[in-house]
Amino acid sequence: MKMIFNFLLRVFRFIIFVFYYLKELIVSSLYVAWDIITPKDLMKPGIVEVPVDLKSETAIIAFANLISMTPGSLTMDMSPDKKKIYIHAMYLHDKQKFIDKMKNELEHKIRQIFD
Amino acid sequence: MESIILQIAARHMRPLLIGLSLIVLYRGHNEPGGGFIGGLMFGAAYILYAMAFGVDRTQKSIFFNPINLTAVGLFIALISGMPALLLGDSFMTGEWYTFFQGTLMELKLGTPLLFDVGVYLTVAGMLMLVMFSLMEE
Amino acid sequence: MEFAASPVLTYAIYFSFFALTISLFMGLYRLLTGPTLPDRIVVMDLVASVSIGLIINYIMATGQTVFLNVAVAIALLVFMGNIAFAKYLIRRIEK
Amino acid sequence: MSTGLFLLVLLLVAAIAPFARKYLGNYAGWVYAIWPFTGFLYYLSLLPAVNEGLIITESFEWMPALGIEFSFYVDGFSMLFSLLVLGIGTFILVYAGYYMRPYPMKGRFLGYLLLFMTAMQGIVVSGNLITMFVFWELTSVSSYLLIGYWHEKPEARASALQALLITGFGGLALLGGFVLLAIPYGTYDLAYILSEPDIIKDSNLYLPALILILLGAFTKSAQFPFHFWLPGAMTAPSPVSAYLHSATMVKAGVFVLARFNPVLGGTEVWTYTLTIVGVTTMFVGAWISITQVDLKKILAYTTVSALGTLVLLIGTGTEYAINAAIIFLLVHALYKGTLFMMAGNIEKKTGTRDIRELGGLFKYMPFAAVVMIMALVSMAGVPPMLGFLGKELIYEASAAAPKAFWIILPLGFMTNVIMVFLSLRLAIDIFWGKEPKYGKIPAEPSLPLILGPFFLVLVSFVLGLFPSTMANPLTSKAITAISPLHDAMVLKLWHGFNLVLALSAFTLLSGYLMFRFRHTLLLSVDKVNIRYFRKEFTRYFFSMIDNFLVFTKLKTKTLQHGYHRFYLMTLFIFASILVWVMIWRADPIMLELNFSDMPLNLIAVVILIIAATLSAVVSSSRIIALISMGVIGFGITIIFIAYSGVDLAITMIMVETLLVILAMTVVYHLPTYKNFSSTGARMRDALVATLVGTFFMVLVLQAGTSSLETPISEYFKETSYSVAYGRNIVNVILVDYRALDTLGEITVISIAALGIYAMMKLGKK
Amino acid sequence: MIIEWIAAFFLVSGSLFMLVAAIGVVKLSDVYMRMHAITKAASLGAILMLAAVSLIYIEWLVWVEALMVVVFIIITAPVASHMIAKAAHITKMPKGPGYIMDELEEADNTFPEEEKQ
Amino acid sequence: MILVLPIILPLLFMVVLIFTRRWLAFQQGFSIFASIMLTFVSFLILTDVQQNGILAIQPGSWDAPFGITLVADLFSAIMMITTSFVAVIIMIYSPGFIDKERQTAGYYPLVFGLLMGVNGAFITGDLFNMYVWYEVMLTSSFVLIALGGSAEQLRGSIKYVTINFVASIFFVSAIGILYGQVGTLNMADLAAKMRTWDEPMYVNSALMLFFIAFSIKSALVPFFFWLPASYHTPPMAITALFAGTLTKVGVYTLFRFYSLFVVFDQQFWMYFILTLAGLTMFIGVLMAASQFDIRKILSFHIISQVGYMVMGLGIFTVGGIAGAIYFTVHNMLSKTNTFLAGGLVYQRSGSYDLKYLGGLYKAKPFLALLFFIPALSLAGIPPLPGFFGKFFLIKGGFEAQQYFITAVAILTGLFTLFSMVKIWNEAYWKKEPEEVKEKGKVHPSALLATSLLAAAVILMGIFAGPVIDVCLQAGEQIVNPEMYINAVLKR
Amino acid sequence: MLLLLAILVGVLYGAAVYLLLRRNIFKLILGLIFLGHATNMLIFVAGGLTSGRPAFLRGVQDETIGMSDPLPQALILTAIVIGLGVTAFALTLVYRFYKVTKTVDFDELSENE
Ligand code: NA
Ligand code: NA
Repeated sequence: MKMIFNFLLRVFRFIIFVFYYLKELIVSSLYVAWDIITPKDLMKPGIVEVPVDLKSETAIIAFANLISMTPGSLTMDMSPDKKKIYIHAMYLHDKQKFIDKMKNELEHKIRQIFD
Repeated sequence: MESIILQIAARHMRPLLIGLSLIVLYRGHNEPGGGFIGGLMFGAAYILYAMAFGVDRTQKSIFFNPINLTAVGLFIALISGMPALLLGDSFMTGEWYTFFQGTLMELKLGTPLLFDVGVYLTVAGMLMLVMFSLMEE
Repeated sequence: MEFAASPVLTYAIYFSFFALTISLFMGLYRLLTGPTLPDRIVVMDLVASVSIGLIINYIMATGQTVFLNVAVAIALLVFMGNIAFAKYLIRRIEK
Repeated sequence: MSTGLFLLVLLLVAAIAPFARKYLGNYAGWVYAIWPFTGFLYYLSLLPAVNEGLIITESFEWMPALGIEFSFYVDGFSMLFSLLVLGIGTFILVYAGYYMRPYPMKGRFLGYLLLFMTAMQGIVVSGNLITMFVFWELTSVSSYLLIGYWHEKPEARASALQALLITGFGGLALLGGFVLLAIPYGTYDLAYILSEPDIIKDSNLYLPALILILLGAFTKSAQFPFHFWLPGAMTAPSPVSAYLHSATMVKAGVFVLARFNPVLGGTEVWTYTLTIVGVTTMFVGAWISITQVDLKKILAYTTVSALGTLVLLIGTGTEYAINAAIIFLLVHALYKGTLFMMAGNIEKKTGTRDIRELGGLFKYMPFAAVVMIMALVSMAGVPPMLGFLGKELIYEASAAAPKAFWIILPLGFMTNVIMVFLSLRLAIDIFWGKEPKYGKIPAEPSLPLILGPFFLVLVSFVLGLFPSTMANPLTSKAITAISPLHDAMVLKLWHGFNLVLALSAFTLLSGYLMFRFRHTLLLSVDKVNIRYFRKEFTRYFFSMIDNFLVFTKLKTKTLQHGYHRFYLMTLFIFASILVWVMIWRADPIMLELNFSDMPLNLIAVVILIIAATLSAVVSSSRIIALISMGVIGFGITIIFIAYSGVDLAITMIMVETLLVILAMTVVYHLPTYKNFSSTGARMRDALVATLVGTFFMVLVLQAGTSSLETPISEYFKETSYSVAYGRNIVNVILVDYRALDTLGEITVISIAALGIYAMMKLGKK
Repeated sequence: MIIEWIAAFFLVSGSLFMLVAAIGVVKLSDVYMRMHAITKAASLGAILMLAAVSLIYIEWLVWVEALMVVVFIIITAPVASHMIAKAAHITKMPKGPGYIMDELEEADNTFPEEEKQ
Repeated sequence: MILVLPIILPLLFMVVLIFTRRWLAFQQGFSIFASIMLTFVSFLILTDVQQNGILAIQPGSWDAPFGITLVADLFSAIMMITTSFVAVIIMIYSPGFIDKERQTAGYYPLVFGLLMGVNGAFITGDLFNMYVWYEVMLTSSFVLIALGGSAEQLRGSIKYVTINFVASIFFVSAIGILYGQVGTLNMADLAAKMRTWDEPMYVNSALMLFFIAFSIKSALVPFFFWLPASYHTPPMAITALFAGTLTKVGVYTLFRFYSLFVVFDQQFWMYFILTLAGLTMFIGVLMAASQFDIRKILSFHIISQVGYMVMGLGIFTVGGIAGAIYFTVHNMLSKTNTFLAGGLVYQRSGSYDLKYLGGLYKAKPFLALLFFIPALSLAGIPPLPGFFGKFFLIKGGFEAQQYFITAVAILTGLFTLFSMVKIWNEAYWKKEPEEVKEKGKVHPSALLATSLLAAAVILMGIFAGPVIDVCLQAGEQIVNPEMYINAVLKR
Repeated sequence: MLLLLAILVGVLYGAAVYLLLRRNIFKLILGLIFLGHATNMLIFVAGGLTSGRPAFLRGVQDETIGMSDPLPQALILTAIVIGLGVTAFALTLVYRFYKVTKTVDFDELSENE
């Protein structure tokens, strides 16, 4: 019974996740659109190392993909031990805030569904 | 140079591509697709795998020699022309048999389909061979 | 081309074709100017996306949904090309 | 016994000869001579019947569709030749069996000799032009093998090659001539052709056929300017020379001229050509022989002269001339066979053929000396040898020749003087002159070596003594066979005192005087020869061949230069020229320009493809080229979709992507790109590319603007679902309507796979 | 009718996103930035346009296929861009102005020897 | 139904041989058996055609012109028999000549792939299908010519592949253009339709493209370069197989197309073909004369002799065509035989270069004989088949009043003789040079194969009668394409 | 559109020819691929252009008039597959060629034949 519940929960979260993903995608696309139209002063690009605490491969790839589909971030590489991910950020005003967003918002969601 | 992300993606994509290739093969007679496109997909699955993991590991992950796959394909294509001979028709005449006929769907199998299977295997085998020969380090 | 769609859609399709055509020319510009190899690979990616867009426009225009299969094929394969190029670039450095 | 069977057995003997030699040892010559001798006797026994007018014909079907049969035609002329070929051949075999004892590969040698005999005998009894040609070529081949007997010596190989090329050239001409000759007759049957001489003369093929046949005969019979191969051929062992010069090979040409005299002869072209060529050859041969010192070479040039005489006589074509030709043929065969065999004997016993190093041999080999001197007497045309009759007739013929040919008589006279001079010189210098130091003491040749020369001389003597009873039966039918309008004259030794006799006497006297003052004379002749004949024709021939080889090498270098892209360029240039010619010959294209069917997006796609193409072509980076390929793939896919090719688009994009990936993997094994070509080369290549590209463009326009018939695919559309149970018509075509194509296509794929597999497997080792 | 309007909207917005991606590819300063554009905007453009198709053609086959395209794009586009970005980085492609850090530069990303097998 | 066998049997054999590629002995034995079987099948087809006229079947049961037609007339049957017979000989020859690595790396299945393509090209009645068989044949030859992979061989292969690929592209482009104009692929159908038109439209341009393609395949001047650039590179058994079969398929197709499709502007085509023929004969033989490598001499000869065959086509009378067919068959046998004999020389002396050869006549008379026979045949010496071929053509040429080209043919014969004698003088008669390469032994199976073929050459000359009869009948069928058209379209 | 596509075919053939005339063997491979493209386009264009009607039979009494011609498409498919096989083989060949000879310049290896 618990298994079924867990499964349903996951499915539910997955659906939520899909919408979240789409939202991120749309927002990020709009960001890009905005950036292209406006002057580039806003940008503060950089490449950041973010620790990863995901185990399953599905989770990892979902995470990496999600990062790429999120505004201003793009997965560039992952360490061979799957513990660190390198992200290209377009607006790196605050490095720690950026890492937190990745960890708390994205990784958390991924862990709920895939890990 | 390996990429862990690519490896994970390839591991997931391979069964997906193979499954899709089979579907494409089956419905090729009525929808876009067929043996050749299916075979290409099958080969593509392995090329992707080889790009992620290298040829050696790919080679270890399969249990058949691709040249035999090609030959089997050729043989099946050849065999598919034979039933017609047994039935008194000209070589390679399409012979059909309806297994199941309903209002929603029907299952009709015929020698042209078998022929397409042959095409599928041949192309798949060839692609794998090219990959093994060219992608070696 | 005879459009099988209603006026609204027809105009949308016209517009879409126009936008995609402009996109193609932009890709072309990048392809010819570069400057780096990865830039050009990005162009291939762009052309692939625009192709999918064009296919969808053709579907909308003619009602031939079979064209969608081509989009599937493009979506499936184009990234393999990108990966191959990327691997080549890296390999070149390693050598 | 039939002629065909006789030849077949002779051929078998030739085939067995090399192997049987081991078991027969030194008797091989005797044993092998049995069969030709049997044949000789057989034909001799037929002589009376033939003289009664019998013509033996036999025929075996061979290639009826082409009118080729193995057929034989033996009349008096064939008979005379058969007796010569087989009779002299018998002695030559016996002689060769002993002569060749110290040398290697005697078995093969005897086999070739027998083959040669078969070939010559075949020519003279052929009753079909093609049968005759078969044997004709066989003489060329077998003589090639014989002349090249000492094949490890370069000069032997060169002589053999020279002989084969000259006679081979003639053979080809002869074949052409025969084919032309046969066209108006509609048959290759000799008997029919001989019976209807007017058909060819009325045809416009007469002249080409004549020229070609004459070329064949002249080359074979060593006529000027093809004469030089014959002296070269004396590098062969003496038995070969003896046979070649007496009865076979060189006489084959004369045989053909005489044989076709009734058909081709009698016209002005014939008479003039043969007379001029004959008289030139006669004199040139004799003239060159004056200063020669090699015994065999002297004899060889006298043969050339004799052949010229024969051609001259046949060409003149009067009654006297034809009679003289036949008699002289017989005379020459007998004495020349003897002389060459004797030359071989002398060389064998003394180790040299240089007449300056010979002398005083009479006391060592008196019998041999007598035999040789008798032959020389015959050559000089002194009674009572048959040679005298021959010379008399030649003079008579010359005297009776038409006024236009006044040159014949003086030149014939001079030739005969030279013959007398040579006879005296050979006889006296060799047998009596100053004796050099011989390595070993010369001795009388053994029986088998002297038997042949002796018998031939004996025959000559007997025939000369009793011309009307002995010689006439041999020759009369031969004469009427080659010249049906004329009669055979009764031969007499004594003609009474007349102009001809006076000429003969004057000849002998002049010859003697020439011999008497030979030392001063030879010097001046040498001067002339050095100035005008310094280079022998042989050398001209070989320098011609060398030049030819240099030329072909040059040509090969310019054509087959090894540069792959120039091969391709030549290909493309010629292809464009040819296709453009066809386009130019066709109607102009009616092109309706309609801008309404040009959607903007497709124009963009086309521009994209063209731009990417240019980028791929021009770019010096391979990776950019490959990326451009990928872009082109997408572009083409869009075009396919725009014009309803669904499966096509899917396949296109997949194949394109996979190919780019594979090409990429190859690229990173290759070194970085280097640009090899100059701007000029690029411009040139671009021009070629434009030529090709534009013609394909025009072809597409041609195809696109014209549709002549309803395409067969309408049938596919109608039956695809109802009969072949498939909705995807393209797929149904692939797996059903045209499944055989697809079967072939996957075979291609499998073979490519196999190739890749093999490369991998073989590359690893 | 309203569905057609929606579809038209999707179609137009989808192609606009593609146009944005194209402009981004032309205008943005370095390859990484351009990658951002192509990965996000072009993918979204394709997805929107597919939605338009799915709205107009109500057949389960069309839906399945459209969904397949979307799924493939979502799975593959980031992987591809990751590979290209990684390659660009390793080959030290010039970065645009204004970079404040590059932590990938310092990292050791070679695979341990035993894992290569 | 027998008409599908020449295609599906080699395919079946190929599959079997791929699976058994490691069992060398089986491969060798089975290949001989299989090629004999193919010869037998071709023979059955020949007798069938002789008795019942042109055979045509529709695999897949779709009527002509919709489905693909397989059709055999006497010319196809003759070509198939000769090809399979040459294959038998090569299969006997190969175990003794080709190294084990190559043999187990797919040599035998590739040969059957080649045969499948060749047979397919001979019996298909469909334009595009012919392209497919051409590709089957060419791909096999691509692999075979590259099999082994020395630098020289690879270079030759790349040239071979490129130029033949270009030819194939011309071929298939022409098919595409033609289909666009007339909407059919069936050769008989197309020929029949062409005969109903009043004006030629544009078909002649496409036809020219076809002729260029086949001129490349049959190595006619000026499209011959690839042949001498590549034929000398693979092992002799493979070269011999190519020499015997490949260019002749091009010639076959030229005949077929000329007969069926040259309807308009015939005068132009005749002069075109005869010009190509004359140039090919002459230039080929000139280039052969200058060579010093046995394989190269013989390769250039192939070109020259293709000129003869095409000359018969240009004459286009029953006699000319029949002569060309006879010449082709003879050439396939004699040419292969000279190559094989050259291979024996190589086995014995370790070189193909005349400079390093010599003394074989004295030391190995039988080897000498084995070369002498086909060489004389090629040089056109009677009673070997080369003579009858040449005679037949000269006769045909003179009878058709094509004097100039016939004269060229006659003259070419002399140079052919010269280059054959050149080999003989150098390799066999000359004294063995001091610096000889290491000597080997002639393998008995190679010797056997060469002897068998030499015997066949002799027999073909002496018993030329029946062969010539068949050739004449075949010529009749070629000169009257209506017979072909009616047989295919069943009317 | 015919004219435009005909020009495209011409350009593709021209490019292929130009590439085949290069000395670098890699360009040779590109040339082969281009030749394939050019031919495919040629057959496609010559076979007749029909937009928006792929050769699929949906209903039983489908209208076939105005449907694109499936046969050239099938021919091109076969040609593509064959081209794939040949090109794949050519690629391995070039690869082996480089491994054995260590050069990509074709001229460097052209000895006189
Ligand atoms: Na298909
Ligand atoms: Na048309």
